Order: sequence, then C-alpha cells, then structure tokens
Amino acid sequence: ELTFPSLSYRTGPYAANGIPFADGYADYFTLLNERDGGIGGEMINMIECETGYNTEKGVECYESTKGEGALVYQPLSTGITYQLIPRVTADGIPLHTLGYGRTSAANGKVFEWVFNYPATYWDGASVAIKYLLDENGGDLSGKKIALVYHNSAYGKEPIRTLTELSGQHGFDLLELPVDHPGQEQRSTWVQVRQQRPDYVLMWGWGVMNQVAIQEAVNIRFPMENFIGIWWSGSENDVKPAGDGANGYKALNFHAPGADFAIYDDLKTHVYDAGKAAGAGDQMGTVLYNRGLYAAMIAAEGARKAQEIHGVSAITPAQMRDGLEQLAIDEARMEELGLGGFGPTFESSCASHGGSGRVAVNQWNAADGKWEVLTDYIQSDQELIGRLVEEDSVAYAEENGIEMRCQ
Amino acid sequence: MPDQVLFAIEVMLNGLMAGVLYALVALGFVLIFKASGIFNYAQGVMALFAALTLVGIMEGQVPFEHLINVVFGTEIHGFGWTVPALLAIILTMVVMVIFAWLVNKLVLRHLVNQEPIILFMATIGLAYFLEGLGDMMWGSDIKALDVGLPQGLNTWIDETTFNLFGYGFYIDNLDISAAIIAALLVAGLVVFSQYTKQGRALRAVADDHQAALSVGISLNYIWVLTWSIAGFVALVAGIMWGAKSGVQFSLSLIALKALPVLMLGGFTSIPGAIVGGLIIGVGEKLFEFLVGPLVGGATENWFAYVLALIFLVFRPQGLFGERLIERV
Amino acid sequence: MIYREAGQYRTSYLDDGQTFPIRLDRWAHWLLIAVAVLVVPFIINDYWANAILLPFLIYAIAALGLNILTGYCGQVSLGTGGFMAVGAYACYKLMTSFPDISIAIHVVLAGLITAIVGILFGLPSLRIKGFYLAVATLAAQFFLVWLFNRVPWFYNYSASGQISAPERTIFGLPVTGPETSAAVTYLFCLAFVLASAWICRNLTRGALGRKWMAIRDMDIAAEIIGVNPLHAKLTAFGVSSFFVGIAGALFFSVYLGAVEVGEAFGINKSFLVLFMIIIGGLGSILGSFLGAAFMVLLPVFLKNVLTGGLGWPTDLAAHLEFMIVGGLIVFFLIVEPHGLAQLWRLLKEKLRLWPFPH
Amino acid sequence: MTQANTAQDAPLLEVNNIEVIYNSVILVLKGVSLTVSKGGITALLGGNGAGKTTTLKAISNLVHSERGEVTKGSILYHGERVQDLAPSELVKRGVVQVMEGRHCFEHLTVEENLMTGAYTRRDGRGAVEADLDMVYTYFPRLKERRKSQAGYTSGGEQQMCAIGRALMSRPETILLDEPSMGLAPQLVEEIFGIVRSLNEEQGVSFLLAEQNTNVALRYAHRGYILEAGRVVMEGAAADLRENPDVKEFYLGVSDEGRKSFRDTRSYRRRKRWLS
Amino acid sequence: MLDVATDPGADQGRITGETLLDLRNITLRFGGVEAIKNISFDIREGEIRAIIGPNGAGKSSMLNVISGFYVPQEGEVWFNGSRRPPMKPYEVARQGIARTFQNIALFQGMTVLDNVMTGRLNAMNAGTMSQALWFGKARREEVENREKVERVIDILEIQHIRKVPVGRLPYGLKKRVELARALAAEPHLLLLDEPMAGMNVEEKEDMSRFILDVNDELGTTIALIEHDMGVVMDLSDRVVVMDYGRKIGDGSPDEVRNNQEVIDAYLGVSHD
Ligand SMILES: Nc1ncnc2c1ncn2[C@@H]1O[C@H](COP(=O)(O)OP(=O)(O)OP(=O)(O)O)[C@@H](O)[C@H]1O
Ligand SMILES: Nc1ncnc2c1ncn2[C@@H]1O[C@H](COP(=O)(O)OP(=O)(O)OP(=O)(O)O)[C@@H](O)[C@H]1O
Ligand SMILES: [Mg+2]
Ligand SMILES: [Mg+2]
Repeated sequence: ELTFPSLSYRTGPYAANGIPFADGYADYFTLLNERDGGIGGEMINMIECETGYNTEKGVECYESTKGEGALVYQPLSTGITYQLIPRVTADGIPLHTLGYGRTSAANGKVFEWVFNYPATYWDGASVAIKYLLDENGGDLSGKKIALVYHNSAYGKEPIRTLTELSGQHGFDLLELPVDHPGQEQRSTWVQVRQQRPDYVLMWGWGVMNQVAIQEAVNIRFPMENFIGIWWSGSENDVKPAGDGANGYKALNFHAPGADFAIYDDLKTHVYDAGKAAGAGDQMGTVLYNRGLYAAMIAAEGARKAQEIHGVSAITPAQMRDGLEQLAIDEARMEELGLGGFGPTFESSCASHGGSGRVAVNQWNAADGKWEVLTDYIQSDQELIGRLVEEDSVAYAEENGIEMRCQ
Repeated sequence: MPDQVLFAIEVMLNGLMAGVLYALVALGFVLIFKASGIFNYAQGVMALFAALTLVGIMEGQVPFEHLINVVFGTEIHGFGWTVPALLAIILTMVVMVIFAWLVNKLVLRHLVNQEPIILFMATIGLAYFLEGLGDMMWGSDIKALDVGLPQGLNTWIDETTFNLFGYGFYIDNLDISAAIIAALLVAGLVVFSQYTKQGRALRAVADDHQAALSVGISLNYIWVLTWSIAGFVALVAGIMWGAKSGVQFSLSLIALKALPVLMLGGFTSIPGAIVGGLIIGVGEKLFEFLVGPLVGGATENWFAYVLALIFLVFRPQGLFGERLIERV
Repeated sequence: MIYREAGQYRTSYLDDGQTFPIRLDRWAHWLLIAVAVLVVPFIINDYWANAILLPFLIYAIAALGLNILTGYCGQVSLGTGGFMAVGAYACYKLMTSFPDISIAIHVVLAGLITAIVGILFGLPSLRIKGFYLAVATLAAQFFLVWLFNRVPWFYNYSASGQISAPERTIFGLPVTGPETSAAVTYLFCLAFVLASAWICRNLTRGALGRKWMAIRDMDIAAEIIGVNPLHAKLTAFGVSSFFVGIAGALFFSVYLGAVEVGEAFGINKSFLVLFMIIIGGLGSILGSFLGAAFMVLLPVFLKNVLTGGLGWPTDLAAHLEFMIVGGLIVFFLIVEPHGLAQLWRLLKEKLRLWPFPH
Repeated sequence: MTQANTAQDAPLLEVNNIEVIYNSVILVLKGVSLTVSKGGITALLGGNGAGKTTTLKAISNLVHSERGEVTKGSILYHGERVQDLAPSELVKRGVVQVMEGRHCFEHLTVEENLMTGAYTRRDGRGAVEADLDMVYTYFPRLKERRKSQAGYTSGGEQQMCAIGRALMSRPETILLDEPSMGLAPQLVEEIFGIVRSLNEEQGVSFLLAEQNTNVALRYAHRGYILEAGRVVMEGAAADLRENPDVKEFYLGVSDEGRKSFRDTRSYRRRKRWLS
Repeated sequence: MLDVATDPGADQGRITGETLLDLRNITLRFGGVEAIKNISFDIREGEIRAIIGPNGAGKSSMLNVISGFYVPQEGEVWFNGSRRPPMKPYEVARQGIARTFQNIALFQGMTVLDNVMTGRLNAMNAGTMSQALWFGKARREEVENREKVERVIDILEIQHIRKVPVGRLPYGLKKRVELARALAAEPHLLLLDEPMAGMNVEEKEDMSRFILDVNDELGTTIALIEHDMGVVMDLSDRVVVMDYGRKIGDGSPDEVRNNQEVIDAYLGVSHD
C-alpha cells in the first residue's frame, strides 16, 4: 500500500480554492486504484486531512499522518510549507510544493526533501515580463508595470525578481500591497487609475483576486493588460466580475479544461462509478486540473521509485529518489492521457525546481472558460538560478546544512 | 487645479463611499448593542449567511445538498429553478426572522441579566455555529451575486468632472446605491429608536435587563425584533459587499472593517455609525494616499484603528455614543 | 463523603490563603503535576507533543497572560496576537544575535520586551474603557503585524519574509529546530507553564491582584479608596504582555519553528485566546487551562471522531465541528455563564453538600 | 384601615409554601406562605438577608433572571397559577415590582424612564400624559430634573423615579421593595401617603418589603415577619405593633420608650422566637 | 474594643479637637445644575459630623468633593491645616480619608475578605517581583495586614461570611462590608454616605455601635450622611443641613432640630 496524505482545505476563507484542488488530487488516485489497481500493484491509500488553511491544523495533520507511512506531502499553503520544511527534513519525508512554497527550495543541494517543480514564483515573474517583452517587440523601456500583491511573504516573492528585471529592461515597477483579506481595495485601484500603468501584474489569493478583478473592471482597466499569477487565475477569481472580466490573463503551468484523454477514463472509472470526491462538480476547472496534476506527479514519482529500487512498497526515502529522478516528457504525458497538459521537465539531485516553463491563459467570459494563449515560455534561467543560489546558500549557512550532490 | 489635489479629492470621495459601506456593516452592530448591550460578534457571519441564503434561493439551490447526497447517496443538484431577486430578498428576510427567533429562543432567553462579556461570548458561539451551518447548507464555493444593482464607474460623474477639471473622477455606481440605501436605513432607524415606544424600550433593555422586565417589557419580543432588523441590515450589507467580491467565506471578515467605525462613532449611535464610517473611510484612504507610499503602503488596516483611537482619547464614548455614567 | 472541608483546620493566615484549601484538591493537584513531569515525557510521541500538548501548553500561557489583563483587571484586549508576535520576533532577533546564550533566557527576555510594548499600548486605557478600549489593542494588533511584515530588519532580510528558528539546545538537548524530541520540547514548555501559573497565582492572591480586581469591578470606587488606576492598569498590561510574549516566543521557536507574522499572529489569534479565557472563566487560573484545553483539544477530538471514527468526508466533518464547537460554547454559557472554572467550582460545591443537598 | 377593610378578605395574591434556590445550590426561601388581600396593604418585614427581596422577585418572576428557581410551592394571582408566566405577562395582568436599589435606566432621561413604565398600556396617549402629570405632582423634584439622564440624578431622585415608573403602568398590585430607602423623612411620609391614597382611592393593593418597620406598620393592614427564609410571625399590623419583640427589635422602643442609639451596648442579642 | 462604657449625655456636644477639614466657599456645577452653592463648613478632629438635607440637596456631591472625585469650580479645601492642592482621588485616600458609598460600591467579583483587604492596599507596597515569587516582603505584608483586617472583621461581626463573594450578600450586609473596607484603611477621616439605609432598627443599632466605637477608640473623625433622624440626632456632635445646594443650618443636633427653616425644608414634623 502506498500512502499519500492530502492536506486539503474545504473550509475557511480559501475553501472555494481548496475544494477543486483536493477533488482533483483525490480523483486521480481513485482512478489509478480503480483502473490500474494502484501503482505497480500497490493500492493507493489517500488520507485526507482538513487544514482550513491554518498552520497549526496543518501541523496536526502532518503529525497525525506521518506515522502511517506517508510518501509525499502536498501541504497547499505557504505557511504550512515553512513549518514542514524542517520537519520533513528531520523525518525524511519528501515534500512537494507545486508552484508555491519556498522558491529557493528548487536548489536540491540544500533542500534534499523539498520539491517545487514544475515552476516557481520567480519563474512566474520572469515569464510574465518575457511575455510582455514579446508583446512590445522586445522593449519595455519607459513602460510602467504595477504589481498588486497580497501583503505577505507569498505576495512579496516576485518583488526581488521584478526589481532585477526592471533594471534590465528599463521599465518602472510600481508596488501596490493589499492587506489581508483584501476586501477593500479602492485606494489601490484609484492609484492604478491615476498612475496609469501599462500593465498590472497580480499576486493575489482568495477574495483579494475577486475584488481586484472587479475593481479593475470598474475603472475600465484594459483586461488584456492585467496578468495574474497562477493562484489568481481560476474560474473563482473571474466569475464574480461577470462579463467585465473577459480578457483577463493568468499564468499557468498546466492546461485548463477537460479536453484530455484522461477525462474519459475518469468518467468511466470514477464519476460514473459514483466515486468522485467532494460534490463531484469541479471537473475541468483550473484548480481541479492542478490537483490532478499534483497527484500525477506524486504517482509518477512513486512509479519511478519502484523502478529504481525494484520494490513495490516503497519508503519515503525511496520516494525521494523517485521524485529526484523524475522526467516528465511528452510521450509519458500522452501515455497518461494528459498529452500537452503541462510542460515537460526533468529533475535531478541538484534541481528540484523543474524547467520553469509557464504558459499564459486568458479568460473567455462568454464561454465561461480559460483559454490557452501561449505555449510554455521558458523563464530567465540564468537570473533565477542566481537568485535561488543566493537565497538557498544563505539558508544552508544559517541552518548548518551541508551541500549535497557535489 | 494641480493633479495631486485632484487626486486627493478623488481619493477622498472614494473614501466617503467606502465609509458608507463600512457603516452599513457597523449599523447591524449598533442596533443589537443598543437593544441589548450585546456586542454581536456574529454580525459579520450573519451578513455572509444572509447573502448565501439569498444567492441560494435565487439560484434554486437545495439546502444541505452535499450532506443529503452523502448521507442518502442521491445526486441532487439544485431545484432547477431560479427566483427573481425581489422575491428572493423577501424569502431571505423570512429566513432571517426565523433565525432571530431561534437565537432568542435557544440562546438569549437563557442569558437574561448576564454581563455584556458573557453575552458577547454567546454570540461567538453563534458565529461558530452559523459559520459551519452556512457552509453546510449552501456550500463553500464562491457565488456571484447580482440583484440588478448597477456597478462600475459612473460615467456621468466621470464626464462632468472631466469637463470641469480635465480629470474624470471615479465613483462606483454600486457605492452610490449603497450611499442612498444607507441614508434611508439610517433615517428610518433613527426615527424608530428615538421617537417610538419600541425604540425607547429598546434602549431601556440595553441599560438594565431586570428593570426592563419589571416594567413589563418583553425581552423576547424586543430581541426578536432587533435581531430581525439586524438580520435585515446584515442582508443589505451582504448584498453590497457580495456584489463587489462574490459571496464567499471572506464576507464575514468585513466585520473587521466595521469595528473601528463602530468605536469611533459610538456603539450606541446610529448616526454615529455613518459619521464614523465616513471619517474612517476618508481618513484611511487619504493616509494611504499621502503617507502610504513613504512607508511601504498597506496602512489602511491599522490606520483605521489608530484614527479611531485618536478620536477616542478625546471622546472616550465615541463621537456620538452615550456618555459613560461615572458616578458613585 | 471524602470531599469535605470539615475537619481540616487552618492555623495561620498563610495557610488560609493557600491555593487549594481542601486537602483532596491539593493532593489531586500534586498528583497531576507529578504525572505531567514524571510520566508523560516517557509515553509521549511526536503526535501528542506537536499536535496536542505543545499548543495546549503554549496557549495556556497566553491565556494566563490575557486573563490577568482581561479577567483580573477588566481591560478587554484584542491585541494578544500582536503581542505574541512581539515575543516571537524578539525571541528570533535574540536567538540569531546572541546564539551562545541559553534559549530559556531568550524566551524570558522576549517576555520582558513584550511587557514594555504592552505597557506602551496600555497607556490609552487610562481614558478609554470597556469595549472601546479594544480599539487601542486592535490598533496594536494591526500595527505590530504590519510593522513586522514591513521592516525587513525584523526577519533578518530573509527573502521569504518568514522567520525560522535555528537549532538551540538546553543541557545539550535540542529544543528548537528540526532535531527536537517530543519529550524535551514538552518538558521545556511545561516548565514555563508551571512557572507562569505559579507566578500568576502569587500575583493574583496578593496586593497587586486585589488592585487589579478592584479596578475591574468598579474603577471609580477603586480610585477613591486609594488605587492608582495608572499603576494598576499598566502593571496589568505589563505582566499580561510578559506572559503573552513568552507564549509567542515559545509558539514560534518551539512549537511551529517558522512563522509568518500575518498568518500566525493575526487577529484570529487574538480572538482565539480571548475565547479561551471567557469559556474557561475570566479571573481564574484554572479557567485559563480549561479554556485552552477546550479550544485546542475539542476540535482535534471532534475531528478524530468524525473523520477518523465515523469516516465522514472532511468538509462535512469540519462544518459539523464548527457547529458543535459553537453549540457547546452556547450550551456551557447557559449552564454556567461564568465559564468552565465556575462550573467546576459549583460542581465541587454540590459535591461538598452531597448527599444532603441543602 | 377604614374603607379598605371591606374588600380585604378576598385573597388577591397567594403564596403557598414556596422554596427558592439560587444557582441550584443556595436555598434562600424555605417555605414561605403569605396572602395579599384585594385592596390591602401587606408589609413584609425582616432583617437583612431574610429573603424579602427574594420573595418579591419570586412573585414577579424576576428570580429567573438571577438564576434562581422556585422549586416548591405555588403562587396564585386571582386564583391562577402565575409562576411560569413571563414577567412582562405579569405586568400586563397588573402586577408590577419596584426593585430594590433603584434600577433606573441610567442612559434614559427621567421622563423617558417614566414613559417606559407605560410600555404595556394600551389606553392612549392622553391617559398616559395624565398619569405623567400625576407622578410629577407626587414628585415635583422629578419634574425639575426630567430632562437629565437618570444616571446622574441623586440617590433619592432615582428612588422617586423608580416608584413613579411603576405607577405609570396603572397597576392593580404593586410589589414595593424598600421604598423608603435613602429618602428624606419628609418624603418617606409622603410616599407612604401616596401608597395609602392609591390604595384607598384607586384600590391598588400593595405588598411592601420594608426595613422602616415603624412607618410600614403604621400604614399596612397586615404584616409578615421573615427570618432566614421562613415566616416567623404574621398578623394584623396593629397587633404586630403591640408585640414586645417587634417593639424591641423592629421599632426600637422598649418599655421605657424610644432608646437612644447611643445606648445599645452589646452586639449579640437573642430574639425570643429564635431560641 | 467591645463594650466600652460611654456616658451618652457627656458625649453629646463634647469639646472636640482642632479643625481637621475646612471647606471654604465651595461651589460645584454640573452643566446648568448648581449642585453646591457657596458652602462653607468645617469638621473638627475627633467629632462625628452629620450632613443632612432633602434628596438632591448635594450631600453626596459634598462628600465627593472631599474625597477628590468632584473638583469644585470655586472654593478651597483645607485639610490638616494646609490648603489642599488639586489632587487625584487616590492621593486623597492616601492622606487618610476613607469612605463608603451611597449606592454600594463593593467589588462584586471578590469575596468579603478580599474586599476588606483592598482597604489596606495603601499600606502594602511590596515590589512586583517579591509578589510574583511570594517571597519576603510580600508574604510578610500579607500576613500583617491580614491580621489587621481580621480585627475589623471581628468587630463588625462578619466572620461567617468571610469567604462569600459579595454579590450574593443581602443589602444590609453589603453596607457592613463596605464599612469594614473603609475601616481597614485606618483612616483619619471617615466619610459615610447613608450607611444605614435599608437596615432595620436592630441593625441600625449595631451600626451605630460600630460607628461610635470607631470614633471613641480610634479617634477617627467621621462625616455622616443619614436620613434617619434618630440616628443623626443621637450620634452626631454637630450637624450641617443642606437644601438645594445651600447650607441652611449648622450646629448641635438640638439647635438644628429646632431651626424652623430646617423643619420646613427637611424634617417636616419635628422628630423626637
Ligand atoms: N442572586 C443571588 N445569588 C445567590 N444568593 C442570593 C442571590 N440573591 C440573594 N441571595 C441570598 O439570598 C438571601 C436573601 O436575600 P434577599 O435579598 O432576599 O434578602 P432581603 O430580605 O431582601 O435583605 P435586605 O433587607 O438586605 O434587602 C441572602 O442570604 C442572599 O445572600
Ligand atoms: N455627575 C453629575 N452630573 C450631573 N448632575 C449631578 C451629578 N452628580 C450629582 N448631580 C446632581 O446634583 C444634585 C445633588 O446630588 P447629590 O447626589 O449630591 O444629592 P444628595 O444630597 O446626595 O441626595 P440624596 O439624599 O438623594 O442622595 C442632584 O440634583 C443630582 O442630580
Ligand atoms: Mg432586599
Ligand atoms: Mg446622596
């Protein structure tokens, strides 16, 4: 039996986002159990534990499940991630933070147990600028770009990268923090209106996203110049603003929608069998797909581990090896029924951060769905590599961690 | 006029509007405080619950859908009808009255003549309960709420001011409706509480439960009445805020925006809620505009409280609150 | 029939003022401490320590602190989260600036620093009373959180904006950082809890405690009979913040190991600790413990029963958990408005009369 | 005791052997029985903590709001059981209590306080205004202070306000708890004068708990003496006044006439009925 | 202190000491209400001084002026021979003025014992540290002061309710506890605001005894507001009469009793 805990949040302020992710995560494992009899002959045991996006509950969930042979944690909250990094390091259990958490954990030399592929926030910032460069014929000088961000560690993540990039490309960066929870953003958007930035980037979460998009609609900010990070790019964020949100863009490292072969299997083996998680109404939404994607990576990691170690009932340490040698390529995704679903990437002992390739999606309000606008764009690896190195080395020194993979 | 001044005026106007929205939430608190001396921690959750119920009814959701599906293995997904906004609002009001009745029956009645802090605690219990109940009844997803109020930049103001100053002011239509509704509500409530027998009884209850009982005021009746009105105010606040951000859990957090307003205006004053709202709205927006950039922004949350604090140091009972009786 | 006051004589005023006037209570109390110190560390595991006992102990300290201010001195505070943050960040700065000094000393110093901050924010209490005072403490709450989030010096300029506790040992055993053992962290916190409870008890049974309670019950009368309100209120703010600061320091360094201020020390924390003392019993040391237990243990218990035991889906279980916690709060209030501690006291009073009710 | 005598025999309010327990542990009344006859003035006397206030609150049903309970016995008004009625229901039936210790609504003005007294009345504005005038003629001092917040009036003014407020509901029976407390001697006489005139002219019945035994027994028709939660003596007021114990302990007169307060020597004396 | 023989006749109108407290031309206004209008009177060392007058005359306000809670708009307060500068109430208390209140102001959440102990707060000044550790001075002080308090408790016969929360006490006992609290402070000047309201004759007799004993034994000067003329006439050495904020009489009980203005405004019929 392979145990995968799912630290989900179906309640609390971010429940609306937690539910689809948890459903997707669960449904994928159910599919493997139902269709393939688990992974490599081992059935999957997924333990769901409610965190309510609360760090203390997250710790409780971790402690209560780690004894059950948990193979990898997907804590789904930056706060909980930071609690768990030292704990998983001590306990020797892999931690996968899919496009969130601590960016510099991409450096596997320092963070042996932490994985954050396929892309990090810094990749996101870099890709956003790259995309804008593209739109402007490679030149952003003299342009003004505003960053509307959640005033927390998460929201502040891209600032360093963007500051570097603004130096490189000569655009002005306007920082506009929004305090939690972000229900009232009038002064932020009045400022946007006065300062007339050419583009607005957003690192938001929860209700902040909905209000920001609504306010942008209100001031008639051109939606196509408004780009959110992947946590600001779900149906939940745009729907409350109605038609006004049409054209809003968001980054993503996987595809939206249900046009994938795997959905056929899900339908036969999971939905129609009455085994869908939750209310069973989230299929194909961005966050459901993200849950699916996270589960897929976990499963592939386990498969890889089985392959390397030649045992089916793997240990967390073996799981780490599997995750560390993971290679997701087109062919494999096609096999899984997920052709083109996400970027290809490979990981190694030193690199836990994936390829850093991110696509831009756009909201089509009329059809009520997200559309893929670009291919997966490669982030500025040189710059990000440098930043990751700096930060992780500082962490290693502070905590007396020895570099591995030398 | 120089740009900065124009901007400041625009910021101020928007502050006024935001203030009205805060005041809408604060009003609910004031009502219940006035009528029973209870600081109703559950007011924010009530706004959420009211808005959830409204959307639920409008969209023909089946209450406890998920629970029913899990327990009975059914596949219910809504009644399949929609209800017009006005009717839904009325039905929601009925639900809120039932809620008020239950609160009185199950909670308040047993806590007559207790100290304020204990009643406060009871409302915390209520908030927890309602939080769980709301989610269980209507689900935790974000719901768009549209009762037909106009939203977005008001073109007329934009154009007029543009012609005048060469810079168009941004005022949200929704805020304008909120201001009108708030004005009506406040006027009505002021008349009710100051000039009617029930209003007087309400204030008497807040002062001394026992004495109120002894003159024949029925606490049950008064409490059902005020909690119903507070439920109505919560619904209005829920509609306004829900239209901005969608109806979701975070709606209950608007209570935090109402707190400084409440304290500045005075817990017992209905006009105080409005005036306090306006002062806080303008104050925090202007501060963010003028000082925010120097200190890194996102100052609104704490500045609202600091502003209230400054006022309170000079008037410890809030701007319009009743003077604390200090006698021996 | 054993539970009796009769036949237990006291011969000095000190005896009369002791914490547990009834012998059986005294024995039960010592037995409890003996079990907590001598037995629990040997049977404890990571889950019990990290998920249950540590939060319980740490919240108990915070509740004790707030109870001094709100329960004993009558000043409603909603700034507990902010003051805990001061403790946490002070502890972090001390830990990283003076790595060679014992962590126990850092925790105490963090408490003292918080006490100073607490006194500062307590100043408005001279003019502002009742629920209105909450505004001053809320200003503290929001301002402090904003400050720790905004000024990079507090988090040593780390890119993540989080603070994380480096490893520190006591008697060679790690109490912070990843390599801790359940028993050590538990005992470390337990030591602080016992000391705090003992100090609180001492303070509240003596002259200072009476000053606080006098201010709480009727501030004007207290002033007229000779209590200096400034002194009483500010000492309450100081002592209270001291304990809250210690709780914050432990919360960060021993329990969580890494925190982000807005998330760990937000307004919710202030409310949570306030709920604890109201439910447990205002102005009662036992109440602080009972309240902390109620708010920390009950949800975990319910969750384990509902999802673990009955196999409910997690979301329904979580919703039901909210409803049950809320329902129980109301239920307990109706049974006994003055909190669990008072309920306990009345039960004992009944027991004393048993089997003859009147 | 002139006209009132005629109607005095019909019992209006009967309290039969009630027990009251606070907080479900403190037993305060241990079987109290008394009757108030229609149109009578009944005095309830007794030392501190005897249970007078508790008795009145048990009748008006305010004990519930202090976490007290009537556990035994019954209370009948007009022969009907009333102990399960809400206090407001009782007021509607004409029983109103003036609580011990003033209990004015501090933040309301004196006049608003009086007006809340008329809360249950349905007989129109005019009648209420007339009664307001009546209260003001009884207590001219209140008229002077009518616009000030009750919390800021003097102790005696608050006492008048509380009594006036009860009168405003046009009750049939008034439960008066220590009306004379804190009032100037002249005013005490006046208040009892008002009690008597209401009783004689409008047939209002009174149950009054009073420490000022002297005055109380002068105006009452009947008296009960309560000690430690039990009725220890009852009888016509005139008889009680002649009782030597009552004389010594409640009226402060011994055989040699009124004693000076300076003359009391010892603290502990035994009442004969308590031996 | 029990059963000290005093000759009642000789006590009345006895010669008392120096002027302890002198109120000169006090005027106190609340907005439009003039509660005290230009009143002067003095209280001598060791005497029992009664203040009487109709309701709302300004008696309680006068006590509040003395204890520093109200600051008069005009006039001077002389205490112990020197003019008292503006002071906070707690500073006044520390000069040795204790009082009871008309509407009982006990600390509801505390037991009788703790309430009375609050009377001794000004005598207890162990540092916070010592208190926190319950060591040294704090511990010593607690015992010493407890002894004093127990004496007061004994005198006032409230031993049996020592551990009862005051909220549960009947009215009359509360008054007695309040007196105990004031006495515990061992004041120089004791201000009593209607200490016997709500008591029956027997209890008033007891209270009178307590007051007399305190006055005799400890030499405490007492200012007393009371509506029971019997008590006032029997106990007091001198009486001030107030009406509508004015002083309408001042002198020995006999003088006051026969003053026509006083009879009209206050006594109504003459009392024996
Ligand atoms: N709420 C309460 N909780 C507990 N005990 C109470 C409560 N109210 C009164 N008691 C107790 O009940 C007894 C009777 O009190 P009650 O107030 O009825 O006396 P009383 O005769 O009115 O005295 P007084 O003349 O002083 O007003 C007292 O011993 C008192 O301690
Ligand atoms: N803080 C205040 N604000 C306004 N008015 C006040 C205040 N304190 C007292 N008064 C008024 O001053 C007058 C005198 O009040 P005070 O309490 O001194 O009367 P008193 O002589 O003690 O009367 P009683 O015998 O009824 O207690 C009253 O009319 C009262 O309403
Ligand atoms: Mg009484
Ligand atoms: Mg007075």
